[in-house]
Amino acid sequence: GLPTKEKRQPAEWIPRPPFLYSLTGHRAPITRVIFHPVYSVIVSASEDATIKIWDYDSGRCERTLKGHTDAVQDIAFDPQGKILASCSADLSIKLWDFVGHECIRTLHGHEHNVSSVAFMPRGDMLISASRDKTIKMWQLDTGHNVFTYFGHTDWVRMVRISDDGSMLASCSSDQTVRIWVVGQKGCKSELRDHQHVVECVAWAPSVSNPSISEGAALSSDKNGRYVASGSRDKLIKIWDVNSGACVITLVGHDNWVRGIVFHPGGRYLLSACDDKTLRVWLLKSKMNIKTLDAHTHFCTSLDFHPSNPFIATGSVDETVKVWECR
Amino acid sequence: GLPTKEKRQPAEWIPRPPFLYSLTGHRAPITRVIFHPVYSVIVSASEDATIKIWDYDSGRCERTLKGHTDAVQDIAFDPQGKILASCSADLSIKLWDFVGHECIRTLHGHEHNVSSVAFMPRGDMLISASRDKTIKMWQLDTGHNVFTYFGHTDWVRMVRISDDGSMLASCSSDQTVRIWVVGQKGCKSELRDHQHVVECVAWAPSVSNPSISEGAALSSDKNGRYVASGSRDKLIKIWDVNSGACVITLVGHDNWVRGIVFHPGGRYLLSACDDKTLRVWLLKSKMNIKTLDAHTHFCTSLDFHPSNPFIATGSVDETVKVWECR
Amino acid sequence: MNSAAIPTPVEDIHGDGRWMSMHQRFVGQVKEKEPEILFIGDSLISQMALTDLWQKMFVPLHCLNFGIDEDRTENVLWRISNGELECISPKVIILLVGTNNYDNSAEEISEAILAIVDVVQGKQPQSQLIVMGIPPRGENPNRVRDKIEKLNSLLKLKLEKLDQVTFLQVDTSMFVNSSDGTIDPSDMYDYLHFTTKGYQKLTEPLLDEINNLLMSFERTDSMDAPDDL
Amino acid sequence: MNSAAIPTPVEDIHGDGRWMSMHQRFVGQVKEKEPEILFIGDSLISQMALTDLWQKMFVPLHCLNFGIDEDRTENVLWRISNGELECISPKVIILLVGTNNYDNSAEEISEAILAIVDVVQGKQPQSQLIVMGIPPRGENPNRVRDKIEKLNSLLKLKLEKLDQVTFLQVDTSMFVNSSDGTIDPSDMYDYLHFTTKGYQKLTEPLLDEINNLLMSFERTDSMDAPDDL
Repeated sequence: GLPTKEKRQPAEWIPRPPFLYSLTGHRAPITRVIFHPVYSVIVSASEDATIKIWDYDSGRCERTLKGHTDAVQDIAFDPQGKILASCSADLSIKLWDFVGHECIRTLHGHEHNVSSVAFMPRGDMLISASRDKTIKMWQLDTGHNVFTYFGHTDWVRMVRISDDGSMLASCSSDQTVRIWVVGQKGCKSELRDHQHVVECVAWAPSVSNPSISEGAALSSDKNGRYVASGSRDKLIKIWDVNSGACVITLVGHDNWVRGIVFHPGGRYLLSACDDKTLRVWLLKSKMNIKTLDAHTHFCTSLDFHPSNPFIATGSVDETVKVWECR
Repeated sequence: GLPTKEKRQPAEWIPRPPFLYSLTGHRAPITRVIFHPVYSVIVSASEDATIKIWDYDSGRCERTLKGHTDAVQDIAFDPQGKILASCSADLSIKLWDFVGHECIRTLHGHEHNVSSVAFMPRGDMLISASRDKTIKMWQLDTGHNVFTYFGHTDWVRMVRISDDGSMLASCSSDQTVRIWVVGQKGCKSELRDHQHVVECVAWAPSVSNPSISEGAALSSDKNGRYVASGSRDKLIKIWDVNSGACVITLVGHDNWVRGIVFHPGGRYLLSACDDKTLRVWLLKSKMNIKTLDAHTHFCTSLDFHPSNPFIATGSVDETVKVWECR
Repeated sequence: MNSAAIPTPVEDIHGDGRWMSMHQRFVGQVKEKEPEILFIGDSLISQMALTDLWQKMFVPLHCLNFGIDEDRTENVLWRISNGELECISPKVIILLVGTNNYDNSAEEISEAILAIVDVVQGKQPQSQLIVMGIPPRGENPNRVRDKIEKLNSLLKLKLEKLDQVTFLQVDTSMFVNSSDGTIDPSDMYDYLHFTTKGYQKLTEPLLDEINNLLMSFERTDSMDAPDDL
Repeated sequence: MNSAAIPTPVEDIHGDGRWMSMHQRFVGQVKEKEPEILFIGDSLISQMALTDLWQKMFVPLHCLNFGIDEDRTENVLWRISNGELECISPKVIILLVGTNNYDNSAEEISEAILAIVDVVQGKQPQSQLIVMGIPPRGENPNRVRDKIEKLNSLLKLKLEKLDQVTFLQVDTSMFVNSSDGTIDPSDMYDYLHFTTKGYQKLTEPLLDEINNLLMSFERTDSMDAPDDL
């Protein structure tokens, strides 16, 4: 007869309970979790002002990076995974040599909490976003703030760079998502539809385009560029970057949406939320097809492994959890 | 093929979760629950000083008997179920007409909390036990205390009458179980083996004798008389009334044993305990064959329906639960 | 001079600085956190945060709890005038204070609460304020209950004229036995502070009111032009 | 004259009689209940009964909790001398009091606690007494902590000579950060009273000690001739 489980393709692999690991050690809420681009390593940032490096094969904390003097808000790897950038409520951005685990540079310039940090694909520039309402671009070899993007009228919560490094997407407490052309003053588009603070943004990989077009009931566009956003209004929206329109709204979360990530296979979007769940959304149908009770408190962050079927989630419950997709 | 459940005989029917009813209304711990000898009615006594009558077909409280001014400790029906006796920490014993629900007589005489009350099989006498260390016999038509049994050296918790009305079994905070011949001064036997207050006693029906003999590895005795006791030492003991020896000890409860009752089929004994469970013991093997998580707090009392397969339990959680045996 | 209405910090009679530590912790929190709901008051507020009910019903709403045991109206007035209402922008603020002002009259306490309301509205003009009526106390009827009833009547009168303020009366029949006037320790374990069961009764109407007010924010958000708020 | 050691009821400054209501409730309870374990002291004892941990770990042991918020040594001394130790016959009695005696010296408080131990042993000669060390308080190192340390040292010294008394030292390193000497609000929400997490840490060694003492009762029961006890 038929086997009880169909053979699923990797593009269909979604996280399923129970979790593989629960990594404990942080002494305050986790703000961000990310996978290393190469090694089986997870890095977490926390309100306890530290950054922890976890080997998720063993479930052990390998190292704790100390140096920030207030909550660490975001962390990012350069494309080779040699440098880790972190930004903090202490107003600074730190660069860490990931081999020696030393802080190699501290960048100052923002006038308030720095919430988000990301590397340009060429690895020579860093972008940061802050409660001071600006987005700054930094040259890594000199440490100079070479450009500042003005436009948001309130705290910029997150900034993310498109895969080709030509555009930025940012989101803010001013309830907008903005698209910027790198190096150009003034934002290219102001995407306004959320009713509350927008917490997170993510660029859709091109492999997601067919699903997004279908979900949006639009004809498929090879040159389509889409960005997703998650908000305290409990909604996730997907925007057409070229037209500026909101083409899909995902409804189902019960509290502030804190993190979103596109599935590398292109069919799904995954989200982390203050309703303590990790949810999987099928883009072509806009349906929430799976809900995992991921944590015992607000779920603040999630990340997808670049090549292996693992997801990491971080929470106010002070744990990082690793989930297997199958 | 074979049906999944063997056809069990009534003698094998034991209580199984979930409960049929949870009867709520008392505003303090339940001290005792009993079935009416004839009607499908349960009566409960409580520390809230009231007695409630429940129709367990409907799950409704039919009536509340008020009159006692302190916790009601025990209740008993006369053999026809026309009169209900209750005893209380207010030092009195009350007799209630079960048809009109009126208190027809109040008996005074004990000098402390009256813990237990039982009718003689002929229905003309009542026996009571008290914290004043005595057991009293009362003539119902006059209300006179016609006999007092002295011997226990501490609070007498419970007194129960043998089926033929010839003997009493009592248990006490003095850690003994005592057997008395009705009308004779001084106890016939002092059964001493428990290491703590003995909370409850029950006479074994003769139908239990074969199982008890087997469990005790004794030759079967047609004239055997056995009594069971439950204690704060977490044990249930079965005693040979003739020899005074403890022949079976049932081990497994995790807290004070508050109530015991023999299964009418003869094979089992059931117990209620402060470990919140209702347990079923197979007498011939002395094994605890079933444990029900009956309540959310101490389980203080249980009773078996005289002819139908139902059990009632009462608890400090202020509920009475009805369980079906199958 | 109404001492209940003069902002006054708590004197550190023990010498361990706990009250000031808590005040400073709260001042630090308003710089970092983004609560939608703020609770402020005495131990009736602070002890609410120790219950499962708080975890289940209030934490998901993104709350901050600025209750301090034994605070009197003048202490709360001092705290909110010295940093505890800066930076944040909550939608709903809940106030419960007054039971510890044993040596002020009902009139004085009501004036002090009005003074608190005034400061709150000055610093947080966007928020909806819920002033909770003082619950009854003591096992049996007593003169403090009488004073509390009088205080609650005064509050009802004075607050109903104000915009963006709701006076949430405590339904005393929930706690005071109608036949003998007693309060049951199963609701208030020391005839003042609530058990979990007591808090369930107290917070049910509170949660309804909070949800009402939050919904009115959502309606306003949808109706406003984007640049309003 | 050591005021800490003179039995004194609490003055009813509010006028709602709560302290006396609680004392009378306890006096009523000893007439009806049969606890194996009795807790007596201040709010560090009374608030323990509000936790899930109490329900799970202590209730099954058949406990009574005679803690009253703000009680000083002289108040506990009064209560146990006026009915709260009659009728019952617990196996273990746990005492935690002293932190509220802010205006008595460490020496005076230790004398008062010895006086309490004396009354308890007189009225409850069969029971094992656990005297808990006073926990630290205040966010940062302060003079009260120094006094508490001194008090605990005195108690250790004075109590070790006594039979049937165990002095249960608080391991301050459980609560005081070794690098900066701070107490974390996740253990003590107001730098004095415990959260559930703080109580878990505090009560773990206490439960071990209670279980040890209860087992020694069981061994004694088995060894004694039936008429002893």
